[in-house]
Amino acid sequence: MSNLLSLTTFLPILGVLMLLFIPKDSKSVLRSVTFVVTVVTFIASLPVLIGFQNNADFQFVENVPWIAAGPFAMRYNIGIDGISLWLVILTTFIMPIAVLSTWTAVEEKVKEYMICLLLLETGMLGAFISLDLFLFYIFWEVMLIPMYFIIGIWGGKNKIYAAIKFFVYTMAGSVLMLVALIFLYFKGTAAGMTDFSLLHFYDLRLDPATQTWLFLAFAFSFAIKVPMFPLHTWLPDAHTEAPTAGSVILAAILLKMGTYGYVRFAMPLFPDAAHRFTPLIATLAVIGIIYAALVAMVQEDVKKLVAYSSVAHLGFVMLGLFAFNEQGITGGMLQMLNHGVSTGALFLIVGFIYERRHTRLITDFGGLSKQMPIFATIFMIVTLSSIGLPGTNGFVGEFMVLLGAFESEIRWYTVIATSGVILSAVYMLWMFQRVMFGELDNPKNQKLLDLNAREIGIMLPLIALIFIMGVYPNPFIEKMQPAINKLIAQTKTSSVTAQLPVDQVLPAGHPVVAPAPEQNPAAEQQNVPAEEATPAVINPHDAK
Amino acid sequence: MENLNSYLTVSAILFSIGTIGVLTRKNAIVIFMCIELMLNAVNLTFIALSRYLGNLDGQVFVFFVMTVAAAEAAVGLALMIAFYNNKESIDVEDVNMLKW
Amino acid sequence: MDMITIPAVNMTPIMPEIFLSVLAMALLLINVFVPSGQKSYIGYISFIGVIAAAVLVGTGWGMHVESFNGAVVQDNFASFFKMIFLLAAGLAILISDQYMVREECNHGELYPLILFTVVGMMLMAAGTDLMTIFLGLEVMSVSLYVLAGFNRENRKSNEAGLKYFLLGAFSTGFLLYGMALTYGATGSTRIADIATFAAQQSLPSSNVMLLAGMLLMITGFAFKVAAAPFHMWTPDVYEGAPTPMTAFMSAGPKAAGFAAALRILLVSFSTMQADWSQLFWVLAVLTMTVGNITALRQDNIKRMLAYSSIAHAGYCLVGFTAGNPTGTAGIMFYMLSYTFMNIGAFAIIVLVGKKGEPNGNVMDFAGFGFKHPALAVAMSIFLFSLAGMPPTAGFIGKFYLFSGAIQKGYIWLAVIGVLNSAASVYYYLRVMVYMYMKEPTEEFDWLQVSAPIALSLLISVTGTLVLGVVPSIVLQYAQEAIKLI
Amino acid sequence: MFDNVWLIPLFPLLGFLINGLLGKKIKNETVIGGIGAFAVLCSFAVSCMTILKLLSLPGEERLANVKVFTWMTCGNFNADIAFLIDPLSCVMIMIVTGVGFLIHIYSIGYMHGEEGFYRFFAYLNLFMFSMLLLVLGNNLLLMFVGWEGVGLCSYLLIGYYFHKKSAGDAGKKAFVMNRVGDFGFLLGAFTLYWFMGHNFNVWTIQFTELGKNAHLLPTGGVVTVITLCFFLGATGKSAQIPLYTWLPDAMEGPTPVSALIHAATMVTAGVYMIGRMNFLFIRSPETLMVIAVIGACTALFAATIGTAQNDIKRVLAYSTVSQLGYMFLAMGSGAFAAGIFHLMTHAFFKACLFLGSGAVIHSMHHALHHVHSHDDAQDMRNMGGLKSKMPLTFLTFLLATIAIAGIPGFSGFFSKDEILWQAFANPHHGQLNYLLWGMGAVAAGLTAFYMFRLVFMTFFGECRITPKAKDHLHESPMVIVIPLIVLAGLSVVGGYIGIPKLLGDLFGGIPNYFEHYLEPVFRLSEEYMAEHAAHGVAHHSVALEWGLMGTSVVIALIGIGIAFALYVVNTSIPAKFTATFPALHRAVYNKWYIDELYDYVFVNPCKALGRFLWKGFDVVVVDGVVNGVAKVVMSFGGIIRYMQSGFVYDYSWSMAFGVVVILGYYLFK
Repeated sequence: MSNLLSLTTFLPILGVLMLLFIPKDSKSVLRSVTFVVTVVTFIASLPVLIGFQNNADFQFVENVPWIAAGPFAMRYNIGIDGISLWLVILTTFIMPIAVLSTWTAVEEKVKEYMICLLLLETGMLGAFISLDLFLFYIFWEVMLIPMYFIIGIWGGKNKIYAAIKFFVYTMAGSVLMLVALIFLYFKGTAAGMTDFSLLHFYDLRLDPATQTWLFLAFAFSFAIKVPMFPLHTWLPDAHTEAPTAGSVILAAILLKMGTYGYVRFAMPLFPDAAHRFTPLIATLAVIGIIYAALVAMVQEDVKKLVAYSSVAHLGFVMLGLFAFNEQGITGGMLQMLNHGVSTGALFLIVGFIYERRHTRLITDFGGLSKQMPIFATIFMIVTLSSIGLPGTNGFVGEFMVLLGAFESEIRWYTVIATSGVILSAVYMLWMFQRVMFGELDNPKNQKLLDLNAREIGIMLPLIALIFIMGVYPNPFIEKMQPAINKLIAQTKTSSVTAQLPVDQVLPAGHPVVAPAPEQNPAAEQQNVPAEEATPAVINPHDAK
Repeated sequence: MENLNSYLTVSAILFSIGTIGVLTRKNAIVIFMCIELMLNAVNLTFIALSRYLGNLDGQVFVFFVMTVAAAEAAVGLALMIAFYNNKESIDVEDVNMLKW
Repeated sequence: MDMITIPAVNMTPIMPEIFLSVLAMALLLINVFVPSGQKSYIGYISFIGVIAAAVLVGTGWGMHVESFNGAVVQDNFASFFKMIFLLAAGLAILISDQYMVREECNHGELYPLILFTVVGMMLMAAGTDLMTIFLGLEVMSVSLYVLAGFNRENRKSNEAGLKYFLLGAFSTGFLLYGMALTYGATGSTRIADIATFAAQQSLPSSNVMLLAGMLLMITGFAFKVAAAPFHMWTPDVYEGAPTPMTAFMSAGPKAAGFAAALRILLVSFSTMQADWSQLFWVLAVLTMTVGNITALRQDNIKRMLAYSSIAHAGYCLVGFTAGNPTGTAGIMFYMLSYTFMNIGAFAIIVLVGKKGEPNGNVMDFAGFGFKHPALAVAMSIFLFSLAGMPPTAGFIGKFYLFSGAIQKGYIWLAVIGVLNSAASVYYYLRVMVYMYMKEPTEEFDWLQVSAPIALSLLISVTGTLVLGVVPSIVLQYAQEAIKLI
Repeated sequence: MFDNVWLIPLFPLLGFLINGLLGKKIKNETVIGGIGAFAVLCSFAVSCMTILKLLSLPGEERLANVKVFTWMTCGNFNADIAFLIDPLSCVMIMIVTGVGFLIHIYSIGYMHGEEGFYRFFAYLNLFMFSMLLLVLGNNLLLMFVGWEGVGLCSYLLIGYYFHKKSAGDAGKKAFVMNRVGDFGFLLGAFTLYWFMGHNFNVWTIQFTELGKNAHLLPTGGVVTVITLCFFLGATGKSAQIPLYTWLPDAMEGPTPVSALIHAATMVTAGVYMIGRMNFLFIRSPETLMVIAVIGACTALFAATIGTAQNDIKRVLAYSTVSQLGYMFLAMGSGAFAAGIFHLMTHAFFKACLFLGSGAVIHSMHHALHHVHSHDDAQDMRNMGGLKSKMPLTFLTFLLATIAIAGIPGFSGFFSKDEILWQAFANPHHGQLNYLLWGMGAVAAGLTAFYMFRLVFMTFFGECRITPKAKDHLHESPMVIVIPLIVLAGLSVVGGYIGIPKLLGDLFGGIPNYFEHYLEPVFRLSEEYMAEHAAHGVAHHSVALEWGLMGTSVVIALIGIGIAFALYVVNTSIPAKFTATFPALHRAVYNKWYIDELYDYVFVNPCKALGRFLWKGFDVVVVDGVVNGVAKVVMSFGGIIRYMQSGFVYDYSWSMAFGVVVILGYYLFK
């Protein structure tokens, strides 16, 4: 089937339409239908995985005209390569789990909740498969809406603050990306491009100054989503307030949008700038790793602790990506998947005990191991995966990241980042100890029930993945390898150019991309007041 | 025609007087009168220019302005009456239910 | 003495105007004989009239006919805007009935007045002579003064009408003075002639009279589109006017203001673009910022949308500043989108309000989302569109507006614009917060959806979404339309 | 040849899976214990076959890499699941599976009736699996898997009694301390991989490949950094200064765990790792010196603490730390074979000691439990006179104690003496050698002292247990005693495979079999050392060697004599001593306050910093900025809002103002 990707992406929308016709009081029907829809989506995505050829090309491509007006031509251009393949699979894989996870936790407004989940799935899948920058931006923004409602409606005490913070924070970043996107497009048209197709932009050689500005805009937007220190403060709030499924999806997939954005857009589109800002990004990543670990250590709320651990983990991802070598980027990609699985699982676990006790304060627990042995075992495995114990998935990713980063120019950052492995053990195990070990002295905890079949069923696939990816990661690596090699080539060729003196690269007086006469913005600007002129972006020579 | 400048100056002064009136007076009717003054200043400009340029466009324009001003006056006074009916005042100091 | 020969006048360009005027006058007459409980029929007839006018406008698409010695023209630009006006009027008529009945001021004159307003706006869009434009503007304004104060028994409505009238007339003074000076500088009121004159000047901006004339006219239009610092009337008038009229005013007249300003500035003063785009740059930033920032602190939802409407004018001014096909087509597209989404939002406000609208605050929407899910979803769509979230019309509109600016090199303007747009999200979200995330304080049991409003909502939602997903269907027309001027 | 070597770790893994997943359902202790022990027995059998096969080969062919599958490949990085068979790994698997099997047997008896019996055996098997991976892994990464795996099992088993807070704390401490070491290990591995690859285009992490290419490496410099990093890893795992504090706390775990993990096997992983990468360590004299000094210091320092502890297991724990110090001293002196030899003998006698102490505790516990006394079953002050109650335990314990004390003829003597001699005679550290030897000798004396103190306090003298409980003390069941006997036997005879050359010559040229056996592993290094010896190969007279040997024996005997004097003859002296030097005793008793120091220097600042970053930076600064921007914007909204006064004239002023400004700007600009 040639339109397999579209099918996968829009199946959830079909599900939404079905849900609309189900009365809102038949909750179990609503849940079942949603679950079935997500499972079907997952099944629909499997042929993509199986049919995926191990090469660097985009596959399952669909490319039809969509909007064409004025200077713009947007296309419905989708496809996947080794980088997005796993993220798509991760998304379809996590969704049924997310739906199951709030089977009993969400009792009110079930219909709306399920609709939000399905819309969210479409948004996320769409963002991963878009090969048209404009289309990507649309999905990127669309994702916010259902997530906003999920946090805001079904969230905890402080849900409104968290939801608005989440939305406005992200929005503030992405609007700047929009400006950069448009600017990039006009750069492209000046070089003879006719649409927003990402593949064309890969070939566009921008001058370093332009790259710098564009990269900053993209990077800022993605950094908020990742989130990178110091733009991370929306995350603990959003996670803490969101219902379990929301947290799971947020951690497992939504945060990946940021890192994916770097891999897919910021790095290959602006390789010179990416290299130039590597020290900055690496610094922030390392600070994020250490900082988040330290802060996580002293958290009183389990969920917040896990949220901060996310920041640390994604710091590793960023570090790996900006190593610009195979191990680093592969490690980063693996770590993205790992984080999806293990942090998703952690949030599920937090959800389980929250559902039972309606508290997440560490001090309210203690000694649960005795009462809930199965839970304890699962929790332990996931914890270990999160701290990157060998044999679990977390290790493979973390190791590759550190190895790759160590081989690259950011060696010294890596040394500091490596100490993160100590801290992660500290905060995770300390939390685990306080929750699970010790005397079972709180009478409320003495009546807790162990996990039921549904909950075990949710966790089993995740646990299985934790081990599979830890013991035999090669299938995952093999599929993404060609795409990553291509990415490295894309970032490298340009950096070679960048090493030449700028004057050599640029014929005197002309930007690399020679603008058509009527579109030379510098010429049109002569009468514009100084404060609105933006020569630094427009003309590299002014920037110097 | 050196006189044109005099006409234009006069009308500019009239226009300014009208403007200042609008800015400073508190009675809605007086304000409206000041606006009428502004419009008539413009009319004067039109006429002078029309004469100076030797085409009739300006004069035709003035007719329209006068008509419109009349229509505006009708509507405006009606609105003031409606307001007066409810508030028993047409002082603009009292027209401040809607604010902030 | 020669016989006065009446020159053969081609009436086709103003057929819709004539049709609507005649219809409006006829309805005024008929109104006298319609018993007070039956005034809705006048509304229905008006609505049909609006559709008929739309058909008339539509059949003229693609033609270019000048008439009245170059005072009026029928071109795609005018037709596009006329469609927006008719849409605004149609939607406003649909939502008026239920509101006016509820507020007990369902006077028959309402609908003819709306039609007259449309006629005025159409003349503004079609006028190629300052005189025609002035006349259209005044026809529109005078009718609007009445519409704003239409609820005679309501003090807020009175006040709105009075304020609008006083300030509107005041601004007319400036506009008119500008026209006079322009006339003086160029010797003509024809737009084409002014353009010819300005083109002949080596440095047109050194002609003080011409420059002053242009600037004064800009201030006049700035008032109409509610650009800061000429925006002060907007919140008060929007808050006080009957809600359907607020909806109408926020969409139609603003579009008309842009139509006239676009034609004058792009045609007559195209050689002075460097001057006026500089001014518009400042106006755009001021307008966006003032509108958004003030809207953040509003509790009254109508007033909030009034400030938001100021902000939206600011976004359009960004496209205006660019003054290139992308930006100006963006304005046209945006005004159309805005008509859908804003009137849609006001329709919901009409529905939620009780008599006299004592519950016009954002807080009064608490829990609305789950009491009336369909309406709330519609409201959310409108709000997201206003906030510029894809996949709605509002996003595409903003995209084109800002693209125009970026294409022209006004990067920082675009940046300020998008940041404003991000800030605006907050107050739109706030409504949704109350709708979905707060416990209901009311049962909303008084709420009834009449067929006309349902229709208007259907049109608005469809328009907002369709324009968001497949904007090409309209954008290509806007592109064609902008080519002509 | 060695195709079935993967079975060795597989059996315990299967045992772990069966017990871990089904143990709760099985319930029957015999079956669970049987599965656990049998799995290890199978491994032991395969290990025996492996070593026999290995021995059948000529010396230079005793090396095999057995690949199971490719684990991960990425660019020039490749890691296999593959095993390395050579004399070193074979001796390790023999120790691990052999001692491990005995301890499994022992545990069946010891853990009888515990709530999480299946859990215990599952963990033990998992530990065996990890430990075997560690010693068999043919590359750095697989070794690291085992390295972390044993750390995890250690954590799980220390925290076995998880309802006790102290147990949980101890487990966490062990894991975190180990992680500090792992940090070093990782960095070392990264640097080594990058350095070799970047400079010599040898992109590998496989030990044999690295060894083959080690000649490319310079001496010192980067290699020092690499080896110091690895050594940091070793200090964590093997409880050396500065990361030793977790090991005494680790005694919170059940006693078999202490015997297996915290005495015989896991804690020696650091020594093994240095042995495995000897080709690297010899290329950095600086690191060797650091290792030797740290080893000697740890040996002495831990021994001092051991003299003042009253908890029977803690004494043994400090003893372990101290003995590990000896091993590192050997490694640091370049005497790799001696270090590994001591590793082996230590495994025998220390396992025996721990298991013996376990038997005592077990018995004490039952007795105290019987009379509902809450006295501490591990406190030696509650013991005494157990000799008659538990004769077999006493006997085995005594033999092991003699072995550790270094009395000639017992295994500990041979290995320890070899280390002390090498510390004295090695060509690396020049004058420092005398100091190293001196510290080692003093530590040997202290060892003899505290070990016999332990024996005397526990088995001799008055029985100090609550009189009522006395009658309930009795010898342990056979399942516990048999492993003790086997281990005691090994403690006695285990040393004879590595008789020092001096003694061997005396008895008619008996060769040092052990050293000879390990020669293929260390030959290259020894040749290298001979060439590069920093201070030249000193030639010491045979008389000197005899003299030193005699001295250390005398020191040990003095230690025993003092212990006898203080704890058998005149038991009031220790109390007097304590009274005379209260500060000293307190310091020693409180382990020189090292834990407190670490809390003060690392733990508390970290927590404080975390708290500050959270409440101070995250909430105040970052969110402060974010919310501050929002607030500023909002308050602007408030201000602008009030400009909207509602008065028409204000509005017209605004308009007029606009007009004037616009006109003014353009007309007068």
